[in-house]
Amino acid sequence: MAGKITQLMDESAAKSPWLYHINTGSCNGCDIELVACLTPRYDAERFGFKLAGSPRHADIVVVSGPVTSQSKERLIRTLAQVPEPKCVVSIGSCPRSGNVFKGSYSVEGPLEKYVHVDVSVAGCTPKPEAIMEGLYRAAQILTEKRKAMHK
Amino acid sequence: MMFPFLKKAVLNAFDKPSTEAFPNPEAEGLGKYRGRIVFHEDKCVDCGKCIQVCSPIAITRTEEKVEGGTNITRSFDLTSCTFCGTCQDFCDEGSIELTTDYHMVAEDPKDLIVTGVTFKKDIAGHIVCDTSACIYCGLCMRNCPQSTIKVDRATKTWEINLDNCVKCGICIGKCPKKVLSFSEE
Amino acid sequence: MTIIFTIIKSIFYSLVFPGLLFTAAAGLLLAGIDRKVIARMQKRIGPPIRQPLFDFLKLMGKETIVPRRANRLVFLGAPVVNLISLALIMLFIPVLGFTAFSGSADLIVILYLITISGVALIVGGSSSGSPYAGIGISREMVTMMSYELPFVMILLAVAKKAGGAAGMTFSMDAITAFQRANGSFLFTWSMIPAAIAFLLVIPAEVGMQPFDVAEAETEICEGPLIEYSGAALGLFKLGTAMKMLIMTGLFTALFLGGVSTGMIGLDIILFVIICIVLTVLCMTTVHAVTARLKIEHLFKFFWTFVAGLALVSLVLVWCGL
Amino acid sequence: MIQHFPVLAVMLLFLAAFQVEIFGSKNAQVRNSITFAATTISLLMILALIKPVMIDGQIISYWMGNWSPVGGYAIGIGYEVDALSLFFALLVSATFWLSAVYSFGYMEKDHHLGHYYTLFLMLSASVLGLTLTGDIFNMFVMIEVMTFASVALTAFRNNNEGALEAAFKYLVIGSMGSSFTLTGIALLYGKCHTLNMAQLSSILSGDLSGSTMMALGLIIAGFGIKSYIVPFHTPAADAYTAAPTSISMVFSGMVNKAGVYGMIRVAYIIFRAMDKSALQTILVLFGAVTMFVGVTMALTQHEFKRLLAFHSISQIGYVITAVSLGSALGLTGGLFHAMNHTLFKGLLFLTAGAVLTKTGTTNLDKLGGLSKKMPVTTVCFLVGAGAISGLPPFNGFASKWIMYQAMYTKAVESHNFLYAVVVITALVVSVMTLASFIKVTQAVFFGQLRPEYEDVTEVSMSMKIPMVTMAVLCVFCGVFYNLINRVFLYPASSAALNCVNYIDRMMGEGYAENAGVANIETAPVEFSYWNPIVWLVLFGIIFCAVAIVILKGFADRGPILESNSSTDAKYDTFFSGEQELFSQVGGSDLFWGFKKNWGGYYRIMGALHSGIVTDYTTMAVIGTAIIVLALFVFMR
Repeated sequence: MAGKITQLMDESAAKSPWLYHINTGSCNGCDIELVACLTPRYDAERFGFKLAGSPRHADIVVVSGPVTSQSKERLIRTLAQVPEPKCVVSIGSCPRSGNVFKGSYSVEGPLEKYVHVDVSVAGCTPKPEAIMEGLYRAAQILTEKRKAMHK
Repeated sequence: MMFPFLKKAVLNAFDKPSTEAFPNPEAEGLGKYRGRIVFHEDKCVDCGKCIQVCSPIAITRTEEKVEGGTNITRSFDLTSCTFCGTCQDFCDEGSIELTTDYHMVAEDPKDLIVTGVTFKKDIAGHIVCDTSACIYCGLCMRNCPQSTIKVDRATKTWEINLDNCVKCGICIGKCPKKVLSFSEE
Repeated sequence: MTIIFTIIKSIFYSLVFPGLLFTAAAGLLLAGIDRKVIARMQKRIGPPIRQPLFDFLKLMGKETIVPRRANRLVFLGAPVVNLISLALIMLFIPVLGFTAFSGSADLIVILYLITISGVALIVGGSSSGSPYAGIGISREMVTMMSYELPFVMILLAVAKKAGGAAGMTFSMDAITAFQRANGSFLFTWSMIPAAIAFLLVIPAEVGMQPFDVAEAETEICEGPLIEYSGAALGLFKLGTAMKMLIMTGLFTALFLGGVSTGMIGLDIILFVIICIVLTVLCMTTVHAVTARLKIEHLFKFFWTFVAGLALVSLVLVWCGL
Repeated sequence: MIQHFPVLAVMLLFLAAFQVEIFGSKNAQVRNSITFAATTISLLMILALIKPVMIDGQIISYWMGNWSPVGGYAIGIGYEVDALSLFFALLVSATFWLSAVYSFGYMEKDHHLGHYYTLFLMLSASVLGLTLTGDIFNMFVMIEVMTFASVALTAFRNNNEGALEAAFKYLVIGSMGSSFTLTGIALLYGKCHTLNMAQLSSILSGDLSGSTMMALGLIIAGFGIKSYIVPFHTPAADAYTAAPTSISMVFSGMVNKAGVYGMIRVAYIIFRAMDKSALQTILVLFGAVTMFVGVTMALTQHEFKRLLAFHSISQIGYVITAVSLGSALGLTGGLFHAMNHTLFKGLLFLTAGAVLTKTGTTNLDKLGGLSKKMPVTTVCFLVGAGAISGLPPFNGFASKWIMYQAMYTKAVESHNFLYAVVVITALVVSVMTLASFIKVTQAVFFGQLRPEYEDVTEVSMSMKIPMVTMAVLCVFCGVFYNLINRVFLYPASSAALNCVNYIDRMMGEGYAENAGVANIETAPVEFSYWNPIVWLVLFGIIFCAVAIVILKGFADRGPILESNSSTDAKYDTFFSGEQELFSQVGGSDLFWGFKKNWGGYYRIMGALHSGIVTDYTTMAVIGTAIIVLALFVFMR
C-alpha cells in the first residue's frame, strides 16, 4: 500500500507542477508570452500548471531576463526558498547568454552561474507552444527528481 | 448591468472551448515566424558579414588548417540569438535561413547550437585590378564585406588593404567590367 | 455487546462514511468540478476532474520547510487541527436524512467547529512569522466577522422555523423531520431570502474568488499560507476542498432537508449531486464573472446586503409565516 | 463547628492584613508566609463548606454576638451562606489564593510591599465578606472597604503614568456607586425597619410601591456601577491597566462579580422582582449594550491590559444579560459564565503580567514573537483566548452555549423580537472577541521576535503555577461541565430562585408561609445536547487515523526540514526576495476593514471615552437616571 502511494506521489509530481515566475531584468517579452500560455487559446492549466503566489508553493521556477546585478541577490535567495523537488526553466535567450545585453556593466552573466538550469526554451520571445513544451518536459524531470529524492 | 459577463460565461460553459491541441499541427510553418536557423554550409563563402552584423554576437567562427585549404566551422548559438534575421538579410549567398520551426527546447544548451563547416581552398594570390579598364564605379567598394577596397572617382584611384582581405571573391563577381582577378603567383 | 457495536459504528462513521474519507473524496471531487467549470466558462479545456487529488498527492511528496522564525509545534499542528475539525463537522450534518451524530444543539456546534477551522488557519498563518501572513490573517478575521452575522441570522431563522409549535430547535434531526413533514425550506417563500443569503455566505466562508481577500495571490502572495509548503500546505488545501462540501452539504441539510429517496445509497449519490449543482451555481459562476473585492467593501457587502436578506426572512419567520 | 467557618474566614483575612503591616513590612519572608497562610486557610474553610451547603442543601446562618432575632425583628448582623453566596465565595477565595501565589513572584522588584499585601488582604477579606453576609448594610460596608482597597491598589505603582489618574477616577465613580447603594438601603430601612436581607425579602415580598421602586432602582444602579456595565464602565478600563497585573486579575476576576452578586441577591431574593418582564428587558438591554461596546472598544486597543479590561466589561455584559433573563437556564448560564470568566480572564491577565515582567512593556506595537522564548505563557494564553472566544473544548463554549439557549428560548416564549436581536448580538460579539484575541496572538506571541527581546526567558515557577492551574481548570470545566452543573450551578441557581428556606433559616421556621412567599420549584436542567467527551473521542479517533495515514501511508512524503543556522537562505521568511529584516505586522491596525466601516461609531466612542472625570460622572448619573426612570415608567 505504501509503495502504491509513493508511486502515486511520484507521478503526481509531474501532473500538478506549479510555476513561480522570476523576472531578472527581462524586457517583459517573455513574461507576457508565459502568461499567454495560461490564456484560453493555449491553456497550460489543462496539464495542471498554475501560477503560485509564493516560492514555497512552487515546483517549477521560470526565470526570464539576463540576471542583472540588482536582481542577482534576490534571485539566489528566492531560488533557495523553493522546496525540493524543484526545476528551473529559462525562457528566451537572455537567461542563457545575456542576449543583446551581453557584456553590459549591469548584467551579471548567464543564469547557469547561479543555478543549474534544467530546461531552456530558446527564441527571443519563444512561442507559447514552445514554452509549454519546455514546461511539460520540466514536469517530467520533476518526477525523476522526486524518485531520486526518496531513494 | 451588474455582471456584464454572466450571460457570456454561462453560454461559454456549453460551447466548445477554443483551446488548441497541444502538439498543434496547424501551428507549424506559420508565415513570417523567424525560428530555428538552418546553415547551408556549402553556399557560405566565409565573407564574415554575418558575424559583423549580429548584434548579440551569437555567431562564432573557428578556423582549422587542413592541407590545401582551411576548414571554417561557423556556429550559430540559438540561446544567444535574438532571431532578428539581419544575418539572413546580409548574407548575399543565402546560406543562412531562419525557418519557422519554433521547437527550440533543450535540456542541454549544446543542442541549441547550429554549426556548419565550409572548406575553403587556399588562394595563393591576392586581388589585383586592371586600372586601365576600370571605370571606378565603386561597386566593388560597396560590396566588399570587409570594406578593404577604396575607390575615388574624382582622382581615379583604386587601392586595397590586403591584410583585411579574406579572399572571398565577391568583388570579382560584382565588377561590371570584370577587371578584378586573383594574381597568379 | 451494544457498546462494542456503537464503538465500531462510531469509528466507521467518523473515519469512512460521513467522516474523513467521504468528505475528503467528495470535497476533492467538488474542487475538481469547480476548476473544470470555471475553465469551460473561460472557453478553456481546463484541468482534469482529478486535478485537486494530483495537487494533494504532489504536495504530500514535497518537502515541508519550517521557517526559522516560525513556531514549529503550532506551525505544523494548525493544518492537522483544521483538517480534523472539518472532518468532525460532517458528522453532524445529515446526508439527506441520515445523521451520524445528532444531539439537541447541532447548529451551534457546527457554527463553532467552522470557527475552529478558521482559527486553525489563522493561528497557523500567524505562527509562520511572516508579515504577509500577518496582513493575511487580519483580512481572514475580518472576512470571518463579516459572514458571521448573516450566517447566525440564517441559523436562527431555520431554528425558529423548524421549531414550529415547540418554539425552536437547534437539532438537525428535528429540522430534517420538520422539512420532511411540511416541505423543504427552499420552497417555503418566507425562507427564500435566507437561502439566497446562505448562497452568498458559502463563497466567503470557503474563500472563493470574489471574497478570497485573505489569500490574494497577487497582493499578499497567498496570505496566511505563504510560508507553508509540502504536506502542511497539502492538508490546508484538502481542508479548503472539504469546506466546499461541508458548506454546500449544510445548505442541503438546512434548506433541502425534505428531499430524500428511500435507500441510503441513492441518498448519498443524490446528496453529492445536489452539492455539485450548488457548487456550480453559487461558487463557480460567481468566481467566473467577478473580481476580488477590497476588504472593507466585502465587510460592507455582508453587513448590509446579505445581513438584510437574512433579517427579512428572520422577521418573516418571527411573525409565524 | 461548620457554623463558624464563614466568619472565621473573613476575620482571619482582616487579622492577617494588620499582622502583615506590623511584622512583615521589613522582611519579605514573613510577609509572604503570613499572606500565603491566611489565604490558604480561608480557602480551605470555604472549600469545607461545599459538602454541607452545596450537596446537602443546608444553609448556614450565624448571628454576630449571638444577637438572634427578638420579637420577629432581626437586630444583629447575620451571616447567611446559601448555595448562591457560597458559589461566589468559592470564586473569591480561589482567585485571591492564585493571585497571592502569583504576586510573590510578580511583585519582587517593587518596594513598600508591606502596604501592598495589607491592601491585598483587606480587599480579599471585604469581597469575601460581601458574598457571605446576610445583612444588607454589612454588604454596603464591605463594598466601601473593597472600593477603597482597590483604589489604593490601583495607585500602588504610582511611578507609571496614568496610575494616579486612574485611581482618582475609580474613586469618584466608585463612591458614586456606593452612595446610590446607601441611599437605596436607607429607603429600604425606612420602609421595613430592618436590615436583614431575609426579613426584608419577607416584608417586601413583591409590593413595589414608590419608595421601594426607588430603592430597587438606586441599588441596582449602585451595583451596576460596581460591576461596570456600559454607562459606568469607563474607570474600569483605566484602573485595570494601571493596577499591577496580579491586582487587575483580581479586579476583573472578582471585584466586578461582586456587583453581579449584589444585583442577583437584590433582584432575585430581596425584591423578587426578576419575574417582571420590564426589569428583565431593562437589564438585558444594558447587558447587550455592554457586550457590544466592550468588544468594539477592545478591538481598537493598542495596549494588552487595556484590551483585556474592555473584554472584562464585555463578558460582564454577557453575565448580566443571561442572569436577568429570569429563567433557571439563564441563571445557570450566567453563573457558569461568571465562574468561567474569572478563570479565563484571570489566566489572560496573568499571561499579560508574565509578558510585562519579562519584556517591560505591554504595548502591542512593541512586542512580537515571544512564543519561542516563553512557551508555557503562550500555551496558557492560547487556552485563555480559546476559552474567552468560546471555542468548543474550553469552558467558554459550554457557558456561552447555555446562555444562547436561554436567550433564544426566552426570545421564543416571550415573542419579543428584541431578545432575538440580543442573541444575534451575543453571537457576533463572540466572533469579535475572537478577532481581538487573534490580534493579540499575532502582535505579542507569534509574528517576528524583536531583536531587543532575544534574551527573554520563561517566567519563574511562582508565576507559572497559577497560570497552569487556571489553564487546566479552564479545560476541565469545559469538558466536565455536567459535573460542575450538578455540584455547583444547580444548587446556586435554585437558591436564587426560591428563597423560602433562605428566610426560614434566618427568621425561624414557618416565617415565610405567613409572609406569603411562594416557593418556585425548579427542575434540574440536564444538558444532554452535546457531550464533549464524545466529541473529544471522535477528535482522537480521527487524529489517530490522520496520523497513521500520514506516517505509514505517506511514508515517503517529503521530509520536514528545519534549521536555525542564520545563514541558510532556505529558512528565511519570504520577503519577495529581499533580505530578511525585522518587520512585525503587529497590533496597531490589524482590522482596518472593520474600523473603516464603523468610522462614525468609533468617532462617537472616542468622544465618549474622553478620559475626563466629569464626562464619566455625567455618564454615570445619566445611566442611573435611565434605570430609575425606566423602572418607574415600565414597572406597573
